[in-house]
Amino acid sequence: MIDVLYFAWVRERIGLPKERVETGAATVAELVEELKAREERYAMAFADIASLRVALDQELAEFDAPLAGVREVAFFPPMTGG
Amino acid sequence: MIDVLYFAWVRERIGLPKERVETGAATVAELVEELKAREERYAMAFADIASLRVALDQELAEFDAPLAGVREVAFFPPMTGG
Amino acid sequence: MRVRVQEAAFDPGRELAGFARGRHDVGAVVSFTGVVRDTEGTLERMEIEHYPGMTEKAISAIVDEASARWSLLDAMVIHRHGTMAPGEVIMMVATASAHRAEAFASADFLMDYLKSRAPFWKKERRKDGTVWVAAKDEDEAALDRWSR
Amino acid sequence: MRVRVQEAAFDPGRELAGFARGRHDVGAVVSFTGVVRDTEGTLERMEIEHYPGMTEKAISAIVDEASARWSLLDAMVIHRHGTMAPGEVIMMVATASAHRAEAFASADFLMDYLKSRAPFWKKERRKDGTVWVAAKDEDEAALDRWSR
Repeated sequence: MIDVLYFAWVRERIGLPKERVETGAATVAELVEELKAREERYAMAFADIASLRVALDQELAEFDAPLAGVREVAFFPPMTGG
Repeated sequence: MIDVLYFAWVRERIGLPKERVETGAATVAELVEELKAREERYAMAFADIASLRVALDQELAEFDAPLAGVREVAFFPPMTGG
Repeated sequence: MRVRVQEAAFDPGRELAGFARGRHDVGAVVSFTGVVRDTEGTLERMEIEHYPGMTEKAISAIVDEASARWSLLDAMVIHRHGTMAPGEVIMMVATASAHRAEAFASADFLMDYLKSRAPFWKKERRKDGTVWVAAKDEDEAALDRWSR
Repeated sequence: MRVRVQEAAFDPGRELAGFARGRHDVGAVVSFTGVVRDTEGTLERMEIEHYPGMTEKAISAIVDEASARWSLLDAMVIHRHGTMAPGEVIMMVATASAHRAEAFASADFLMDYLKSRAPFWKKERRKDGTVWVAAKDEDEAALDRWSR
């Protein structure tokens, strides 16, 4: 079980800020494929992976990063702070 | 007649902040030569012209600038503001 | 070094007044203040979402990186989230060092990284609709200035 | 645009609080504060001499040059003369613009030029004697950054 968080328009498209996911995915990319297969709203949110960022346990990561030992995955658009 | 002003260590070496000078000098450099010829303290203050700056009527200028029409000449070391 | 992420408004003047004062080793203080801009007069509200937990960690890591690059005597980052009106202060950065070049460079660096690497997202509520602010290519490109 | 040359102490926090506020076109404010530094603990007093009349003109010309180079929405320079103790504020610069890059560059530019082109001279009264602060080659070299 892994906590999956969504922010900004990713959260709006999927329709919730956080969920617990049962997954056997080895990498972030595999998790994304599992989520896209679920429902149209997930497919829409993850349609253009290049426009998304991911954090593993609150550290920025790449989509090919392994999920082993990770407790929290977050998906969001490029940040616009400052 | 021209007002000549001195600042910082130039003022200290010459021993006064301002004086009125009767001069026929055509350029700043000629005025400097006239002043150096006056007394030892002037010769000391103007010994190294490269370490001095000059302003004509409150605008930075070069030592070969003409004095025609100038009312106020100021000599000082490189500025250290900020 | 101080990092604050908060919903409440704050006064940059008061923060600057209390920053790195009374020290005899500080010669230069640089501050940056970011303000909700509305040049066209069409913005009603700015909403800023963030990622609690990661936000503080990410900002602290950016401040640590700045401290590793320059002789920072002190640094401060305050960033708001929630809803703000045009003209309101969004965030502030301040750096203190012995000399001006380090204070300028480190504040500039902090801003570039906060812009693109701290988990904040801006949404504009405009008269004609609501839009998530898109990250700019130039903001990502600005980070290249600091690669060594 | 505001230029003040004064003997009296001032509070940079209060000045920043009153600078470019309540405007909807300003997105970025950068401030620089210069402080009397005494890292070795040997400085008793800093004395700053200036050239009344020329000082204000020179600073205004530098601010005008910055306004010609960047889209400055507001700028402020306050510079003290007279006697100051270690830790006291010497001077302050602030710039306001739509975007951060312009606010940073213009404040940086103003500082480089104020340092070497405004008629101020610093004298340090130290425990072991009195010395006029010498201009640094690096300060003159810093001006080359802005030649276009």
